[in-house]
Amino acid sequence: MTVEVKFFASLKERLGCDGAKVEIGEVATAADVWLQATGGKSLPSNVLVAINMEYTDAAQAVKDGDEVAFFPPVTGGRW
Amino acid sequence: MTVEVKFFASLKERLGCDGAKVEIGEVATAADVWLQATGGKSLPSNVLVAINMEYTDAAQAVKDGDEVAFFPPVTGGRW
Amino acid sequence: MRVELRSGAFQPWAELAEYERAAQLGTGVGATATFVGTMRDYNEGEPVLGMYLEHYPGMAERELSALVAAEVARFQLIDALVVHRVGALAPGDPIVLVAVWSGHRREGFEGCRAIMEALKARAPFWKRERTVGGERWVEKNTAGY
Amino acid sequence: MRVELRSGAFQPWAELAEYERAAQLGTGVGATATFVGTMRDYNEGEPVLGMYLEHYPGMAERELSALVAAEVARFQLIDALVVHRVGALAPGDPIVLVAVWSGHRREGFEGCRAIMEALKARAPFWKRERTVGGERWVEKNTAGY
Repeated sequence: MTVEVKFFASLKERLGCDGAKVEIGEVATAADVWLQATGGKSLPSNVLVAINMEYTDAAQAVKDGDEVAFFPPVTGGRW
Repeated sequence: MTVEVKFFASLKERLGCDGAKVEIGEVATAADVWLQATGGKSLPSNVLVAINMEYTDAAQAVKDGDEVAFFPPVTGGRW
Repeated sequence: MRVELRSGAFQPWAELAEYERAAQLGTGVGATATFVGTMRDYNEGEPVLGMYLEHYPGMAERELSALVAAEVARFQLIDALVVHRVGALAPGDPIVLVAVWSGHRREGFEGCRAIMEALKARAPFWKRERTVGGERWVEKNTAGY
Repeated sequence: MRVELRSGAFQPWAELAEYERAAQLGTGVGATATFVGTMRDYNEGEPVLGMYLEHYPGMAERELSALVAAEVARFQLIDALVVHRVGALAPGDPIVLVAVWSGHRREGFEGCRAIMEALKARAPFWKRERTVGGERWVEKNTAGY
Protein backbone atom coordinates (compact mmCIF):
# COMPACT_ATOMS: atom_id res chain seq x y z
CA MET A 1 0.00 0.00 0.00
CA THR A 2 0.94 3.65 -0.30
CA VAL A 3 0.83 6.27 2.43
CA GLU A 4 1.58 9.98 2.36
CA VAL A 5 4.18 11.01 4.97
CA LYS A 6 4.62 14.56 6.32
CA PHE A 7 7.23 16.13 8.57
CA PHE A 8 6.98 19.55 10.21
CA ALA A 9 9.08 22.25 11.85
CA SER A 10 12.41 21.26 13.45
CA LEU A 11 11.87 17.62 12.46
CA LYS A 12 11.48 18.59 8.82
CA GLU A 13 14.72 20.55 9.05
CA ARG A 14 16.66 17.81 10.77
CA LEU A 15 15.52 15.25 8.19
CA GLY A 16 15.94 17.71 5.35
CA CYS A 17 12.59 16.61 3.96
CA ASP A 18 8.98 17.76 4.31
CA GLY A 19 7.42 14.47 3.27
CA ALA A 20 7.17 11.68 0.77
CA LYS A 21 4.95 9.00 -0.66
CA VAL A 22 5.99 5.72 0.94
CA GLU A 23 5.37 2.18 -0.32
CA ILE A 24 5.00 -0.31 2.50
CA GLY A 25 3.62 -3.83 3.11
CA GLU A 26 -0.09 -4.40 3.79
CA VAL A 27 0.31 -4.66 7.58
CA ALA A 28 2.16 -1.69 9.03
CA THR A 29 2.08 0.78 11.91
CA ALA A 30 2.95 4.47 11.94
CA ALA A 31 6.31 3.45 13.46
CA ASP A 32 6.96 1.20 10.45
CA VAL A 33 6.13 4.11 8.14
CA TRP A 34 8.64 6.30 10.02
CA LEU A 35 11.41 3.71 9.60
CA GLN A 36 10.66 3.30 5.90
CA ALA A 37 10.51 7.07 5.31
CA THR A 38 13.70 7.92 7.22
CA GLY A 39 15.80 4.97 6.07
CA GLY A 40 15.80 3.34 9.48
CA LYS A 41 16.37 6.27 11.86
CA SER A 42 15.06 5.69 15.37
CA LEU A 43 11.86 7.58 16.25
CA PRO A 44 12.56 10.27 18.92
CA SER A 45 10.36 9.76 21.97
CA ASN A 46 8.94 13.30 21.94
CA VAL A 47 7.79 13.16 18.31
CA LEU A 48 4.00 13.41 17.91
CA VAL A 49 2.09 11.29 15.40
CA ALA A 50 -1.13 12.06 13.53
CA ILE A 51 -2.94 9.84 11.05
CA ASN A 52 -5.35 11.64 8.74
CA MET A 53 -4.94 14.78 10.87
CA GLU A 54 -5.89 13.12 14.16
CA TYR A 55 -3.49 12.57 17.03
CA THR A 56 -2.60 8.92 17.60
CA ASP A 57 0.47 6.95 18.62
CA ALA A 58 3.20 5.22 16.71
CA ALA A 59 1.75 1.74 17.33
CA GLN A 60 -1.40 2.60 15.38
CA ALA A 61 -1.99 0.61 12.16
CA VAL A 62 -2.13 2.53 8.88
CA LYS A 63 -4.29 1.88 5.81
CA ASP A 64 -3.68 2.46 2.13
CA GLY A 65 -4.04 6.15 1.30
CA ASP A 66 -3.53 7.40 4.87
CA GLU A 67 -1.73 10.65 5.59
CA VAL A 68 0.81 10.01 8.35
CA ALA A 69 2.38 13.06 9.98
CA PHE A 70 5.32 13.33 12.40
CA PHE A 71 6.13 16.54 14.24
CA PRO A 72 7.81 17.99 17.34
CA PRO A 73 5.85 19.19 20.41
CA VAL A 74 3.57 22.06 19.44
CA THR A 75 4.45 25.58 20.60
CA GLY A 76 1.28 27.52 20.07
CA GLY A 77 1.05 29.22 23.44
CA ARG A 78 4.13 31.22 24.22
CA TRP A 79 2.58 34.09 26.21
CA MET B 1 -20.04 69.20 65.25
CA THR B 2 -21.71 68.81 61.87
CA VAL B 3 -21.49 65.82 59.55
CA GLU B 4 -22.93 65.24 56.09
CA VAL B 5 -25.03 62.04 55.91
CA LYS B 6 -25.83 60.15 52.70
CA PHE B 7 -28.15 57.25 51.97
CA PHE B 8 -28.20 55.22 48.76
CA ALA B 9 -30.37 52.84 46.74
CA SER B 10 -33.02 50.80 48.58
CA LEU B 11 -32.01 52.37 51.89
CA LYS B 12 -32.62 55.84 50.51
CA GLU B 13 -36.06 54.72 49.32
CA ARG B 14 -37.01 53.07 52.59
CA LEU B 15 -35.98 56.14 54.57
CA GLY B 16 -37.50 58.50 52.01
CA CYS B 17 -34.36 60.64 52.21
CA ASP B 18 -31.06 60.83 50.35
CA GLY B 19 -29.17 62.58 53.09
CA ALA B 20 -28.95 65.47 55.51
CA LYS B 21 -26.61 67.65 57.50
CA VAL B 22 -26.63 66.34 61.06
CA GLU B 23 -25.62 68.19 64.24
CA ILE B 24 -24.20 65.87 66.85
CA GLY B 25 -22.06 66.06 70.04
CA GLU B 26 -18.27 66.18 69.84
CA VAL B 27 -17.77 62.47 70.57
CA ALA B 28 -19.80 60.27 68.23
CA THR B 29 -19.55 57.14 66.08
CA ALA B 30 -21.09 56.43 62.68
CA ALA B 31 -23.78 54.44 64.54
CA ASP B 32 -24.64 57.56 66.58
CA VAL B 33 -24.88 59.54 63.34
CA TRP B 34 -27.29 56.93 61.94
CA LEU B 35 -29.54 57.17 65.02
CA GLN B 36 -29.54 60.94 64.88
CA ALA B 37 -30.26 61.03 61.13
CA THR B 38 -33.05 58.43 61.18
CA GLY B 39 -34.73 59.56 64.39
CA GLY B 40 -33.69 56.47 66.32
CA LYS B 41 -34.31 53.65 63.80
CA SER B 42 -32.16 50.57 64.43
CA LEU B 43 -29.26 50.07 62.01
CA PRO B 44 -29.87 46.97 59.80
CA SER B 45 -26.99 44.50 60.11
CA ASN B 46 -26.31 44.33 56.37
CA VAL B 47 -25.97 48.09 55.90
CA LEU B 48 -22.49 49.19 54.80
CA VAL B 49 -20.80 52.28 56.21
CA ALA B 50 -18.29 54.62 54.59
CA ILE B 51 -16.67 57.70 56.11
CA ASN B 52 -15.20 60.15 53.62
CA MET B 53 -15.73 57.55 50.86
CA GLU B 54 -13.78 54.79 52.59
CA TYR B 55 -15.34 51.62 53.94
CA THR B 56 -15.38 51.40 57.69
CA ASP B 57 -17.72 50.09 60.38
CA ALA B 58 -20.43 51.66 62.48
CA ALA B 59 -18.24 51.82 65.60
CA GLN B 60 -15.81 54.22 63.89
CA ALA B 61 -15.59 57.72 65.38
CA VAL B 62 -16.53 60.67 63.18
CA LYS B 63 -15.00 64.16 63.05
CA ASP B 64 -16.51 67.52 62.26
CA GLY B 65 -17.09 67.90 58.52
CA ASP B 66 -17.00 64.14 57.76
CA GLU B 67 -19.18 62.64 55.05
CA VAL B 68 -20.88 59.56 56.50
CA ALA B 69 -22.63 57.24 54.03
CA PHE B 70 -24.94 54.29 54.64
CA PHE B 71 -25.91 51.89 51.88
CA PRO B 72 -27.13 48.35 51.14
CA PRO B 73 -24.80 45.60 49.85
CA VAL B 74 -23.38 46.58 46.46
CA THR B 75 -24.64 44.78 43.36
CA GLY B 76 -22.08 45.66 40.74
CA GLY B 77 -21.45 42.18 39.37
CA ARG B 78 -24.62 40.53 38.19
CA TRP B 79 -23.24 38.48 35.27
CA MET C 1 -4.24 53.01 33.93
CA ARG C 2 -7.67 54.51 33.46
CA VAL C 3 -10.94 54.12 35.38
CA GLU C 4 -13.98 55.86 33.99
CA LEU C 5 -17.71 56.11 34.68
CA ARG C 6 -20.01 56.72 31.71
CA SER C 7 -23.58 57.92 31.70
CA GLY C 8 -24.08 57.08 28.01
CA ALA C 9 -23.73 53.89 25.94
CA PHE C 10 -20.21 52.81 24.94
CA GLN C 11 -18.78 50.33 22.44
CA PRO C 12 -16.13 48.17 24.23
CA TRP C 13 -14.07 47.25 21.16
CA ALA C 14 -13.88 50.85 19.98
CA GLU C 15 -12.80 51.87 23.51
CA LEU C 16 -10.04 49.27 23.46
CA ALA C 17 -8.76 50.24 20.02
CA GLU C 18 -8.65 53.89 21.06
CA TYR C 19 -7.05 53.22 24.45
CA GLU C 20 -4.28 51.10 22.92
CA ARG C 21 -3.64 53.74 20.27
CA ALA C 22 -3.26 56.44 22.92
CA ALA C 23 -1.43 54.40 25.58
CA GLN C 24 1.39 53.07 23.34
CA LEU C 25 1.99 50.09 25.61
CA GLY C 26 4.90 48.79 23.58
CA THR C 27 5.99 45.31 22.53
CA GLY C 28 6.58 43.99 26.05
CA VAL C 29 2.87 43.13 26.10
CA GLY C 30 2.34 39.44 25.44
CA ALA C 31 -1.23 39.07 26.67
CA THR C 32 -4.38 41.14 26.74
CA ALA C 33 -7.36 39.79 28.68
CA THR C 34 -10.70 41.57 28.61
CA PHE C 35 -14.13 41.12 30.09
CA VAL C 36 -17.37 42.80 29.06
CA GLY C 37 -20.47 42.51 31.26
CA THR C 38 -23.65 43.13 29.31
CA MET C 39 -27.21 43.75 30.45
CA ARG C 40 -29.22 40.57 29.86
CA ASP C 41 -32.92 40.67 29.10
CA TYR C 42 -33.79 37.90 31.59
CA ASN C 43 -33.10 37.50 35.29
CA GLU C 44 -34.32 34.59 37.40
CA GLY C 45 -36.72 33.59 34.65
CA GLU C 46 -38.36 36.97 34.28
CA PRO C 47 -37.90 39.38 31.33
CA VAL C 48 -36.05 42.55 32.29
CA LEU C 49 -37.13 45.65 30.37
CA GLY C 50 -34.61 48.14 31.66
CA MET C 51 -32.19 48.90 34.43
CA TYR C 52 -31.01 51.86 36.44
CA LEU C 53 -27.54 51.74 37.92
CA GLU C 54 -27.17 54.00 40.94
CA HIS C 55 -23.68 54.82 42.22
CA TYR C 56 -21.99 56.82 44.95
CA PRO C 57 -20.32 59.66 43.04
CA GLY C 58 -16.75 60.16 44.18
CA MET C 59 -16.53 56.93 46.15
CA ALA C 60 -17.23 54.77 43.07
CA GLU C 61 -14.29 56.28 41.18
CA ARG C 62 -12.08 56.19 44.25
CA GLU C 63 -12.87 52.57 45.10
CA LEU C 64 -12.45 51.42 41.48
CA SER C 65 -9.09 53.19 41.18
CA ALA C 66 -7.86 51.65 44.43
CA LEU C 67 -8.92 48.10 43.57
CA VAL C 68 -7.51 48.28 40.04
CA ALA C 69 -4.19 49.64 41.36
CA ALA C 70 -4.05 46.80 43.91
CA GLU C 71 -4.54 44.08 41.26
CA VAL C 72 -2.11 45.77 38.84
CA ALA C 73 0.52 45.58 41.59
CA ARG C 74 -0.40 42.04 42.68
CA PHE C 75 -0.27 40.56 39.15
CA GLN C 76 2.47 42.90 37.85
CA LEU C 77 0.24 44.07 35.05
CA ILE C 78 1.57 46.48 32.46
CA ASP C 79 -1.69 48.41 32.31
CA ALA C 80 -5.43 48.21 33.03
CA LEU C 81 -8.59 49.93 31.86
CA VAL C 82 -12.07 49.94 33.43
CA VAL C 83 -15.11 51.63 31.89
CA HIS C 84 -18.37 51.36 33.84
CA ARG C 85 -21.84 52.62 32.98
CA VAL C 86 -24.05 54.48 35.44
CA GLY C 87 -27.66 55.62 35.10
CA ALA C 88 -30.31 54.18 32.76
CA LEU C 89 -29.45 51.11 30.66
CA ALA C 90 -31.28 49.07 28.03
CA PRO C 91 -31.05 45.28 27.47
CA GLY C 92 -27.96 44.46 25.43
CA ASP C 93 -26.01 47.50 26.66
CA PRO C 94 -22.45 46.88 27.86
CA ILE C 95 -22.29 47.75 31.57
CA VAL C 96 -18.63 47.19 32.31
CA LEU C 97 -15.41 46.71 30.39
CA VAL C 98 -12.29 45.46 32.19
CA ALA C 99 -9.07 45.08 30.20
CA VAL C 100 -5.57 44.21 31.37
CA TRP C 101 -2.25 44.03 29.57
CA SER C 102 0.54 41.78 30.83
CA GLY C 103 3.68 39.96 29.79
CA HIS C 104 2.20 36.46 30.01
CA ARG C 105 -1.25 34.93 29.83
CA ARG C 106 -1.49 33.66 33.40
CA GLU C 107 -1.22 37.14 34.92
CA GLY C 108 -3.57 38.50 32.26
CA PHE C 109 -6.37 36.00 32.87
CA GLU C 110 -6.05 36.08 36.64
CA GLY C 111 -5.62 39.85 36.89
CA CYS C 112 -8.68 40.54 34.74
CA ARG C 113 -10.82 38.17 36.75
CA ALA C 114 -9.53 39.50 40.07
CA ILE C 115 -10.47 43.05 39.08
CA MET C 116 -13.99 41.90 38.14
CA GLU C 117 -14.45 40.08 41.44
CA ALA C 118 -13.13 43.01 43.48
CA LEU C 119 -15.36 45.39 41.53
CA LYS C 120 -18.39 43.24 42.23
CA ALA C 121 -17.57 42.96 45.93
CA ARG C 122 -16.55 46.54 46.70
CA ALA C 123 -17.56 49.16 44.12
CA PRO C 124 -20.60 51.15 45.31
CA PHE C 125 -23.09 50.41 42.54
CA TRP C 126 -26.71 49.34 42.99
CA LYS C 127 -28.93 47.89 40.31
CA ARG C 128 -32.62 48.53 39.99
CA GLU C 129 -34.38 46.37 37.43
CA ARG C 130 -37.60 47.17 35.64
CA THR C 131 -39.79 44.15 34.80
CA VAL C 132 -43.42 43.76 33.77
CA GLY C 133 -44.16 43.31 37.46
CA GLY C 134 -42.65 46.69 38.37
CA GLU C 135 -39.27 47.86 39.62
CA ARG C 136 -37.03 46.11 42.13
CA TRP C 137 -33.57 46.52 43.60
CA VAL C 138 -31.23 43.64 42.86
CA GLU C 139 -30.40 42.39 46.31
CA LYS C 140 -27.53 40.01 45.83
CA ASN C 141 -24.59 39.31 43.56
CA THR C 142 -24.01 36.10 41.63
CA ALA C 143 -21.08 33.83 42.48
CA GLY C 144 -17.93 34.52 40.48
CA TYR C 145 -15.68 31.55 41.25
CA MET D 1 -18.72 29.65 16.13
CA ARG D 2 -15.82 30.57 13.89
CA VAL D 3 -12.21 29.39 13.75
CA GLU D 4 -9.94 31.08 11.28
CA LEU D 5 -6.27 31.10 10.27
CA ARG D 6 -4.83 34.33 8.90
CA SER D 7 -1.65 34.87 6.94
CA GLY D 8 -1.81 38.66 7.29
CA ALA D 9 -1.98 41.05 10.25
CA PHE D 10 -5.34 41.51 11.98
CA GLN D 11 -6.78 44.01 14.47
CA PRO D 12 -8.51 42.07 17.31
CA TRP D 13 -10.98 44.78 18.35
CA ALA D 14 -12.12 45.37 14.79
CA GLU D 15 -12.58 41.60 14.37
CA LEU D 16 -14.73 41.48 17.50
CA ALA D 17 -16.90 44.43 16.48
CA GLU D 18 -17.47 42.88 13.08
CA TYR D 19 -18.13 39.39 14.41
CA GLU D 20 -20.71 40.64 16.91
CA ARG D 21 -22.42 42.72 14.24
CA ALA D 22 -22.72 39.69 11.95
CA ALA D 23 -23.51 37.04 14.59
CA GLN D 24 -26.42 38.87 16.28
CA LEU D 25 -25.92 36.95 19.52
CA GLY D 26 -28.90 38.54 21.24
CA THR D 27 -29.51 39.84 24.72
CA GLY D 28 -29.06 36.48 26.49
CA VAL D 29 -25.32 37.28 26.52
CA GLY D 30 -24.25 38.56 29.93
CA ALA D 31 -20.50 38.09 29.63
CA THR D 32 -17.85 38.34 26.93
CA ALA D 33 -14.32 37.22 27.77
CA THR D 34 -11.48 37.68 25.33
CA PHE D 35 -7.79 36.97 25.15
CA VAL D 36 -5.23 38.36 22.71
CA GLY D 37 -1.76 36.85 22.53
CA THR D 38 0.76 39.27 21.07
CA MET D 39 4.28 38.76 19.80
CA ARG D 40 6.68 40.16 22.38
CA ASP D 41 10.05 41.60 21.42
CA TYR D 42 11.93 39.75 24.16
CA ASN D 43 12.17 36.08 25.06
CA GLU D 44 14.35 34.69 27.83
CA GLY D 45 16.24 37.95 28.01
CA GLU D 46 17.07 38.14 24.31
CA PRO D 47 15.55 40.57 21.78
CA VAL D 48 13.37 38.83 19.21
CA LEU D 49 13.39 40.48 15.78
CA GLY D 50 10.77 38.38 14.05
CA MET D 51 8.90 35.11 14.10
CA TYR D 52 7.65 32.53 11.67
CA LEU D 53 4.68 30.43 12.69
CA GLU D 54 4.54 27.11 10.87
CA HIS D 55 1.32 25.11 10.96
CA TYR D 56 -0.07 21.83 9.65
CA PRO D 57 -2.65 22.97 7.07
CA GLY D 58 -5.90 21.11 7.47
CA MET D 59 -5.07 19.60 10.85
CA ALA D 60 -4.64 23.04 12.50
CA GLU D 61 -8.15 24.10 11.49
CA ARG D 62 -9.59 20.72 12.37
CA GLU D 63 -7.96 20.54 15.79
CA LEU D 64 -8.92 24.13 16.64
CA SER D 65 -12.53 23.53 15.65
CA ALA D 66 -12.70 20.35 17.71
CA LEU D 67 -11.21 21.87 20.84
CA VAL D 68 -13.35 25.02 20.62
CA ALA D 69 -16.50 22.90 20.17
CA ALA D 70 -15.53 20.81 23.20
CA GLU D 71 -15.11 23.85 25.47
CA VAL D 72 -18.28 25.50 24.13
CA ALA D 73 -20.18 22.36 25.16
CA ARG D 74 -18.38 21.97 28.51
CA PHE D 75 -18.98 25.58 29.62
CA GLN D 76 -22.34 25.98 27.84
CA LEU D 77 -21.03 28.97 25.92
CA ILE D 78 -23.33 30.88 23.61
CA ASP D 79 -20.63 31.39 20.99
CA ALA D 80 -16.86 31.43 20.45
CA LEU D 81 -14.40 32.94 17.98
CA VAL D 82 -10.75 32.09 17.37
CA VAL D 83 -8.50 33.93 14.92
CA HIS D 84 -4.90 32.70 14.67
CA ARG D 85 -2.00 34.04 12.61
CA VAL D 86 0.27 31.80 10.55
CA GLY D 87 3.44 32.66 8.63
CA ALA D 88 5.73 35.64 9.21
CA LEU D 89 5.06 37.96 12.17
CA ALA D 90 6.65 41.15 13.50
CA PRO D 91 7.02 42.18 17.18
CA GLY D 92 3.76 43.68 18.46
CA ASP D 93 1.60 41.68 16.04
CA PRO D 94 -1.44 39.93 17.54
CA ILE D 95 -0.94 36.17 17.10
CA VAL D 96 -4.18 34.80 18.49
CA LEU D 97 -7.59 36.13 19.48
CA VAL D 98 -9.93 33.96 21.56
CA ALA D 99 -13.38 35.33 22.42
CA VAL D 100 -16.31 33.63 24.14
CA TRP D 101 -19.84 34.78 24.86
CA SER D 102 -21.80 33.33 27.79
CA GLY D 103 -24.69 33.99 30.13
CA HIS D 104 -22.53 34.57 33.23
CA ARG D 105 -18.99 35.62 33.94
CA ARG D 106 -17.74 32.39 35.48
CA GLU D 107 -18.33 30.36 32.32
CA GLY D 108 -16.93 33.19 30.22
CA PHE D 109 -13.63 33.51 32.09
CA GLU D 110 -13.14 29.77 32.46
CA GLY D 111 -14.21 28.90 28.90
CA CYS D 112 -11.89 31.47 27.36
CA ARG D 113 -8.96 30.28 29.39
CA ALA D 114 -9.71 26.61 28.72
CA ILE D 115 -9.71 27.27 24.97
CA MET D 116 -6.33 29.02 25.23
CA GLU D 117 -4.83 26.15 27.23
CA ALA D 118 -6.20 23.50 24.85
CA LEU D 119 -4.95 25.48 21.87
CA LYS D 120 -1.50 25.69 23.38
CA ALA D 121 -1.41 21.98 24.18
CA ARG D 122 -2.91 20.55 20.99
CA ALA D 123 -3.02 22.86 17.99
CA PRO D 124 -0.24 22.01 15.50
CA PHE D 125 1.68 25.30 15.40
CA TRP D 126 5.44 25.70 15.69
CA LYS D 127 7.27 28.92 16.35
CA ARG D 128 10.60 29.86 14.90
CA GLU D 129 12.17 32.99 16.37
CA ARG D 130 14.69 35.23 14.72
CA THR D 131 17.17 36.88 17.07
CA VAL D 132 20.50 38.64 16.58
CA GLY D 133 22.11 35.25 17.21
CA GLY D 134 20.20 33.61 14.35
CA GLU D 135 17.00 31.58 14.06
CA ARG D 136 15.74 28.97 16.50
CA TRP D 137 12.69 26.81 16.99
CA VAL D 138 10.84 27.49 20.23
CA GLU D 139 11.03 24.13 21.95
CA LYS D 140 8.65 24.41 24.84
CA ASN D 141 5.49 26.14 25.97
CA THR D 142 5.13 28.35 29.00
CA ALA D 143 2.96 27.28 31.94
CA GLY D 144 -0.60 28.54 31.77
CA TYR D 145 -2.02 27.77 35.20
